Amino acid sequence: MDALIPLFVAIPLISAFLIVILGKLIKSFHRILAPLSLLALLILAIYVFTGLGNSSISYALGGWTGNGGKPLGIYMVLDGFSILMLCIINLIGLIALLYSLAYISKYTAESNYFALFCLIVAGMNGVVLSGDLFNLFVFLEVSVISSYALVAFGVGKTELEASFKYQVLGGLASMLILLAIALIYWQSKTLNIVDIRVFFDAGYNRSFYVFVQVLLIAGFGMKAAIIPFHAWLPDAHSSAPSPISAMLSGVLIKAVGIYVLIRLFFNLFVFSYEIAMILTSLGAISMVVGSLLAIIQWDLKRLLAYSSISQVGYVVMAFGMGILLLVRGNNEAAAILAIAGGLYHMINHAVFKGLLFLNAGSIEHRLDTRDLKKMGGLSRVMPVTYTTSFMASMSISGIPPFNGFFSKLIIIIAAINGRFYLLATLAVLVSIITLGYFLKFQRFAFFNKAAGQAVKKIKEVPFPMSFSMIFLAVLCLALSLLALPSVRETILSPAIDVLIQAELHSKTIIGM
Amino acid sequence: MIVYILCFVLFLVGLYGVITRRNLIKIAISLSVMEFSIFLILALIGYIDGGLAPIVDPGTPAQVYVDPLPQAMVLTAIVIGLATTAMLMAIAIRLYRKYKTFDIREINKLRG
Amino acid sequence: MELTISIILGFMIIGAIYALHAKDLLSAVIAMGIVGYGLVICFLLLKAPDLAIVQIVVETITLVIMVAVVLDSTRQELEPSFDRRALLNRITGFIIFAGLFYFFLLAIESLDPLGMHSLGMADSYVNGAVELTGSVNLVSGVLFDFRAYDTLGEAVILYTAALGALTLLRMKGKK
Amino acid sequence: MKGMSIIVQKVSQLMAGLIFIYGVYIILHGHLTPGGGFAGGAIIAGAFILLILAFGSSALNLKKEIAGSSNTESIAILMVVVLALMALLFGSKIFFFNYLPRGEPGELLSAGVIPLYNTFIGIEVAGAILTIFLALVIFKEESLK
Repeated sequence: MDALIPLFVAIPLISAFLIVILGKLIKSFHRILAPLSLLALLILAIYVFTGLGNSSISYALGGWTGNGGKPLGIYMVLDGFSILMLCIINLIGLIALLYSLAYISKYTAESNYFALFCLIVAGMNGVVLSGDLFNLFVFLEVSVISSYALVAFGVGKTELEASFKYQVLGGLASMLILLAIALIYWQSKTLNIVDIRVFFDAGYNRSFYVFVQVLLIAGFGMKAAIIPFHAWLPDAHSSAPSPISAMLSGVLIKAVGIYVLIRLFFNLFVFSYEIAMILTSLGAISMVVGSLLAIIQWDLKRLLAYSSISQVGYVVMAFGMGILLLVRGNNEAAAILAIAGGLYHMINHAVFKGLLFLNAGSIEHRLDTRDLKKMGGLSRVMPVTYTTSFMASMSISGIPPFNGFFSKLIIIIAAINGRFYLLATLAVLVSIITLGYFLKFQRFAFFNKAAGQAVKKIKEVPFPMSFSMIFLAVLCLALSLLALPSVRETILSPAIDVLIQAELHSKTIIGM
Repeated sequence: MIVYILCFVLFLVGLYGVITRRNLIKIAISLSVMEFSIFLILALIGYIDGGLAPIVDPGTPAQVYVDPLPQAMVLTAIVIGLATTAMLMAIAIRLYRKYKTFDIREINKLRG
Repeated sequence: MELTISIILGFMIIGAIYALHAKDLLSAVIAMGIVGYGLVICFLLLKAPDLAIVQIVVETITLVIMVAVVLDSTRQELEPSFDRRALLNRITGFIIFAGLFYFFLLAIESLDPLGMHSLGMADSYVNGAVELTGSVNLVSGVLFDFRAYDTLGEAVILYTAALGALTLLRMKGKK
Repeated sequence: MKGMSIIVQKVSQLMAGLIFIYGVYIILHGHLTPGGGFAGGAIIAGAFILLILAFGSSALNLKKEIAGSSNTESIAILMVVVLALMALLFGSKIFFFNYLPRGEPGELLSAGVIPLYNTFIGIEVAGAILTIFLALVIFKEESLK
């Protein structure tokens, strides 16, 4: 199984290069190769997932295994948490790619689109698998640079402006991250994440430690669009082509933002109370402000983009609460519950936000507008879009029996158990606001007859698009099963163990 | 330590430019300046007093060399910087063709 | 050593400040070139010839691209404006800078001063590395053998940028 | 794009040849002397950029050139991945394993796969930089029409 790990990066890279070389010669070559490679990646991810269980694998690239417990080369690390991310990335990637097959036909330079899509997936897989701080940065750049190009794929006015803003803030974030990596290397003389953890366990200078952590929170917070750093997200996510919005909102901000934040603050740094407080409050602020900003939007995709900020806030808040409870050390059960809730909500958000952006894309594909005021009466003519978007809206607003309900419930229960009554109340309130703006979306897009003159001519979207929407909608229901304790044990527990027992995790990895 | 502090001053100059400038080209320049300061910090970290450049002469006995790892990191980062600048320039020239200005706030307004 | 680099850095800072305030975009770009070429001299002083070569070439190409863009559009810098938003930006900027600067000073207090670096992970990249990789140039050994995976990522980044530039600069986006 | 005067053309033709050879030298000696694939590739790209600036080129020719450079860089970087994957398939079954004999340090043919990686990375970097430059030039030409 070890030898399969590099394939997660190699397969999408090779297909991207082949698409560029052969895409011009063979017609619709890219339409076959790109979905096939994503499918292969998904099958690979699921196969590895079933075989991995509670163990973790570290893979020394180039065979440089190191001596005396000191790593030498770059390590790829595959554990319960990263395999979970791999499954989500490649699943949402495959669905968004299938959707693109029909959606992208109105743009030019299709083969470049598919090549960049493969590169973005390769970058994210590389980030998730990396066990080396600098290598993580390199693959993060691969995925974000391809996302810059994909956001501006339509080369219209808004797209270019959004992409420029995204690039400037993304570049700023990269610089902060690079500075933090340089400082960490200066202090610890190593780049391997586990090795740095061993170094910090032995003792650290406090002011240095806090400075580096703040730099990293700012840097990766910008990539994850937590509230004070969110300025680029509404523009970039709303003007990208819809399948790309689904990728960006669904997985990119999680893979390069939240995943890395969690990985660093659980497995690289020793827990500290202040940082946990910062994370929790940033999460809570994003949760509240994001939802308040979403409710005043009339542009459908901007509404969804702000809602992403709000939902990401839930995830960050849950993990922050988890660290807080672990630092206090008196209520580990609640901490585990909070972390489980955060993970669960992250998976759910990838699914339903991906689905909602695909819905928005379908509406845009047929109506050529994103303005809610210009829509109306679509429930008759676009039944598949209507049904799936209804399911997704109910799911994101936390209505049973959809998956969003259970993940929010777990977070709220964890908050109450951990005596964060204020946060629990806020979470409930934000959930109600979320329901409010999604009802607004439903009403104006699908029922309001005001603008419904030309509606009768509109047809449902073609098969690849409707298929991917239906698939994700079914997944919304199926993921509710994760609420059952036995299912949760098998799927989420390995990830939670990796995060909580960092020392044990380090030992298994460093047993190299 | 004075060099490191000056490096950080250079970093802050770049950050100041990114925050306050409105011209797309100037923003790109500021990002480059930030990059340069981090390259220099990394190269300074790797320097060892009395160390030689990391090219070994196979005949001679072992000597002290400066740390090659930060140099490899800087090399990677330089190429990343080139990629970022190229993308920024591509977008800047396109934006200029559409809006006839490099003013980011003007563009924001015109976008409507 | 430290003094020489400090002086060059001083010039680089002046160049950077001039680049940000120049009225002519072309001179701003050239001033950025000064900063970049100053960096080359620092690399040479710091015993990093590989970096110096790469930086001098990359800086030249960056300058060519930037000059091409500036000559193709306009050399005129925008009229400075002192409205409320610019002022607010500046004030927040300075507060953040003061904070960052202070905490940076605190943070680097405990770290190794210039030239006192010790090898950790890099120890194996230097001692006995020639036998392991066969490369006399240690930086090449790190780049293409010990950390060849990083180099792949780096090449992919440049490739992505080229593909991205091709995508962004096509004439028509939609059919 | 218009070319420059005949004197500039002749001089740059001469210079470009020398620069190109220097770039190849830098790439091939990457494991012996300072420099390597990145520096050498950028130098080679510089030689081509010099020629394009001096001689000028019609839009049609530019289109052909950009297709060529884009294909070259794709094939070169594909070769890098294939070299790395060959290590996974043969020998010790490890991604990026240096599977060729190391040879005598200091010789031109030594250090296993490092010179090969250097060569392909060099071609890739040259192609990528040239592609970016040509894309900008073509955009300028076409938007002026």
